[in-house]
Amino acid sequence: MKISENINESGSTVDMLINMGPQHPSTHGVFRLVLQLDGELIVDAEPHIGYLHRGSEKLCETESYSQVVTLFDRLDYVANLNSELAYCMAVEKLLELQIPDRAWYIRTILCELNRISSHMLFYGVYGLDVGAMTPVLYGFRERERIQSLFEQVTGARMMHNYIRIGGVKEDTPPEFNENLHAVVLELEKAIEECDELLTQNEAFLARTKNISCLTIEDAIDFGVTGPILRSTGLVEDVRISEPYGIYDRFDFGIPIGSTGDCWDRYYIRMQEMRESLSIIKQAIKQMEPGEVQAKMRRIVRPPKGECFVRTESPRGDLGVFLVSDGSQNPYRVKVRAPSFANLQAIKHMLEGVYVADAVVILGSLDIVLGEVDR
Amino acid sequence: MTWEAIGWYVIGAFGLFIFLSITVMFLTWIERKFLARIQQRMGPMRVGPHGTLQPIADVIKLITKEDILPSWTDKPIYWLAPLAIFIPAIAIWVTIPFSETLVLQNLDLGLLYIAAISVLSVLGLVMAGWGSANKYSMLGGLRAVGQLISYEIPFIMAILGVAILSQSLSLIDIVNDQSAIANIIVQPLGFLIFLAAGLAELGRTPFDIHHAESEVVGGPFVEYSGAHWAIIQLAEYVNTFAIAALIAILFLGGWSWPSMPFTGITNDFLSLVWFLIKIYAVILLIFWIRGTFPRLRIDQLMSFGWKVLVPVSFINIVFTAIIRFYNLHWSILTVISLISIGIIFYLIYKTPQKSRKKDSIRIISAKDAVNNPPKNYGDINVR
Amino acid sequence: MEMNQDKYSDLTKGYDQDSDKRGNIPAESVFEEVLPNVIAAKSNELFALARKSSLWTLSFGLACCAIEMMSAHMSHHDIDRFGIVTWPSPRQSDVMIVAGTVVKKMADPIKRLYEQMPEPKWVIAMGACATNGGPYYRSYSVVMGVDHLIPVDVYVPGCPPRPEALMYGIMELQDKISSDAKNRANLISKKHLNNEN
Amino acid sequence: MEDQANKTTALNAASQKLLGILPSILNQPTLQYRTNIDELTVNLPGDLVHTICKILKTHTDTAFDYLTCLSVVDYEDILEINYHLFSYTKRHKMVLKCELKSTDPTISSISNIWRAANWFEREAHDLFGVLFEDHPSLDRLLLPDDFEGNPGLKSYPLHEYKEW
Repeated sequence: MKISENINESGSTVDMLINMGPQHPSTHGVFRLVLQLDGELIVDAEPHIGYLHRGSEKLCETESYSQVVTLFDRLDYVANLNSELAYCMAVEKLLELQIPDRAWYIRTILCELNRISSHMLFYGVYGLDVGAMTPVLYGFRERERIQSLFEQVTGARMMHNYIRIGGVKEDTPPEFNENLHAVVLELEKAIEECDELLTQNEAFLARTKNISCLTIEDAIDFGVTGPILRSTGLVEDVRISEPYGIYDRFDFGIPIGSTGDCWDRYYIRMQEMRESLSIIKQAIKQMEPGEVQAKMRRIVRPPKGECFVRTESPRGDLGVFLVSDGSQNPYRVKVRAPSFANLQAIKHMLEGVYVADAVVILGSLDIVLGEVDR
Repeated sequence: MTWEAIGWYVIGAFGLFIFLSITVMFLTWIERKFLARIQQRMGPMRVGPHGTLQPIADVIKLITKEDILPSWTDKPIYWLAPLAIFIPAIAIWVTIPFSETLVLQNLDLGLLYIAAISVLSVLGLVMAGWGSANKYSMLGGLRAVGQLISYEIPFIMAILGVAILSQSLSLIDIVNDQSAIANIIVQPLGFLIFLAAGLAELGRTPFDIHHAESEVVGGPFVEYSGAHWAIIQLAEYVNTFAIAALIAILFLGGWSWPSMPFTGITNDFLSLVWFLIKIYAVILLIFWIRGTFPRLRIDQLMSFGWKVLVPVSFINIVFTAIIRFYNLHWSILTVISLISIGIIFYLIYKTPQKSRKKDSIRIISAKDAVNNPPKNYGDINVR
Repeated sequence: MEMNQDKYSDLTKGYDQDSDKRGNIPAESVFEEVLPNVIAAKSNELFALARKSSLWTLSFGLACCAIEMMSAHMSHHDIDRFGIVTWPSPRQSDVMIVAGTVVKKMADPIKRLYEQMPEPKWVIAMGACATNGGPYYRSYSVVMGVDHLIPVDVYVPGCPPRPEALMYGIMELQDKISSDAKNRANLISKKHLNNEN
Repeated sequence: MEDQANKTTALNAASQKLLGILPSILNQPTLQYRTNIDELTVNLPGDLVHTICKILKTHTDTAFDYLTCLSVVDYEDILEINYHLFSYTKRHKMVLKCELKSTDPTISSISNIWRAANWFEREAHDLFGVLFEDHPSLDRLLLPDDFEGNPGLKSYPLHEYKEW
């Protein structure tokens, strides 16, 4: 790999191939990007994934239905509860189960909290990507609060295994409401603080405004979902296009961008955190005591059949395709991972931008490699 | 020159080297503690009281670590690069005074010497970038060349502004000239230009483009390990200290402003302390900027340098020269500087291609959107 | 003891096969050749003291555990208190925290990263996956523990381990570094005596 | 799949409407339209997939602009490919199914209709060995290039757990 290879005999320059990853501080895990550079400009980019392919889908076929939840925890390891929810909803759809109200309220509150914690991670790591080192510490401070609340409810900081088929594992502890109130109040303040720290910073605006503007048509064609799709200006959210759970009982907003650039993607996530907080506040008011687990047999045996369920995870449209052959184990589980589809579009987004922008664009996609590679 | 004088120079140079090494080691500690303070952490705590021995541990560890020579490097260039970075960083201190007498050799053309030496460090960076034969190093080295050469111009122009005011290139004369009023009050514009250009010369946030961790993973130094890397890091902090000292001398009045009401040895000692306080204040400002600012992109950095800093530094010189030529009162220059600063900030704030408002994000009520699917893409037919 | 039978097990070839015999004592440093043996024995302990106080980790996250590793670096847990900072380049790092599942496609890069780190270097296997495959012990694409690829000094159990657990693992590593230096000092003085006799 | 038909169908209004107009749009008398829980399902022969997908995407009444998911299910002797489609403007959805013989799993690629299909097809090729004709670059996506076999198939063994 001599550099002189890059200069041919006539003295003119040729493009340089540069290998970002699998170990690179800003690839958010083990993702490899081969960039073809003309000076600082990217001519072509080739993403390579699979450095975290653990064969989860195949392993799901060997576990019983209730054990699969643990594997789903580890798919999207930033928003664990949202992935658990998608799987449990798929099994419940096959079983045609009615889930008690209180279970749905607990699920909704925890999933929205997890959405906030996921976006807080994005906020911090995005700060690192554009070169600011402080936001990540503020983002993780809030994550820590949410994680300790999760720990009180579910018993684990990250891999909860709390949302079960037919409801949730157990009712919330008695001090939950009080702690939740405290956390919501703190989060409200913290979101404003984070907003002030980064959003209007001159250098941040210069780095993110008008970078990688994605059109609606391209975004849809690539199967891009979630905040990135909404940043292009399409009114779309699985919670409104295919409402599930009890989301129809809440009055909340969907932030929609207009340009589809990196700043819009960033700020949509900031606004989503505020909307999630409003959902949580409404849910606290509406929640009433009651059962948290549907009446069902201990050993789950859904009837023969198949179903597809879409949910809105923090990264976009998380779908689960479940095929049952009537036995104790699922016959086939296919995860339609939002990051997987979002990452496809990166080749298109990276054409003709600067190397430094590649980092910013990749950061704005907010991928989780566990979900991309499965 | 007598042998005695040479002996004193050798002792002085050695003393300066020791002083700089120790100061710089503790600068790393100060940086870590200060950034930790900004980030609601504690920073190093366990190694020595409040982590004060942390830099010593770091240095011993780095020196005793294996020094890897990758097989594909251009060996002479690779080994010489740390020296080419380190020697200019130290050489600049020959003429930087700590007080009227505490200086290795006060040069009449001190500022010229400093401007000349500070360009040399570019050579070391590009040698490191090329010699490592690593593509990230190469990118970082080339970025460094572009960045440092461009920012030399506003750097020297800001120095010239001060030189015109004081009618001297000797640093001691410049400090003594400020005993009544410091240059930062006369020339706030010049101070800002020098601060920005100085940060770019140091490669510190928001101009840390050539060793950006999240893009080029440490830039020219990505392949260096052990003692060589320690030398490079030492040079970086020596440079930081030098720029802070230059700012204190050129704009904050060094040891002479505000003048001390003491005489004799007390005065000497207190003015030295006062000078060091000023230097550390500037350093903390640099660290503070590091803790809060994102990084610019290379083309934005260049256009900021050439389209903003260079013209503005010319304006600064022209007005300074006019004031000096017609012997007008210094406060006129202050007013002109402040007005130009205001205009620049307004222009940057109003950059047409960036809409600053947050209203590019609209919030759609979910209740309405459930029942109204968009007819066409981009339709927003609700709230 | 049956190890992974497939072809990826030969990735372990080419490693210091004597490390078992040496009992995990770090390789000789240049200073031992230069300094007199007695001083070298003492200086080794000083170096160990410095090394264990400034463990720079390679910023390298694989999977779920990486999030908890990041948490450990952040305000709440802040392992910068022990002098630990992350560094993006393997050339300047001392410790590699393998945080997450190692899959076969990642095996070669991990080995290469380890080789790029300068001596002395240490490895912490964080979490169940890096220790022995964890929940993916039956998977077709997962390496059953990173110790099939590179020598590991400290294993931190958990899925994922809490940041406190990682901190405890790091402290165990610090103990190991100083006790290794003491063992080495004994070894050197024995060698010294043997030479004299 | 008989017991599925007995289930209470819960097609939403948009999908009901789609069921009404779909036969006239596709104009293929041999096709069977079924409902599976809340989805409209159509079984296709392999050679029709590309044409029908093109119609479904471009026709203004169907407007399936979003390929949600492409998945493969291995039923030992046949490989079933599922295309889950959704329309953002009409908010209806449907599933296309196509059965391939596992001895010769070849089907035309739809990555020139929806670019989203590119990686989904590469993944299906990687894990199940399905060959997509006219795919721009049908390499391995998730597994290393020198990996042997298609681990998604039921016939591919998993490690047995050994106590030691």
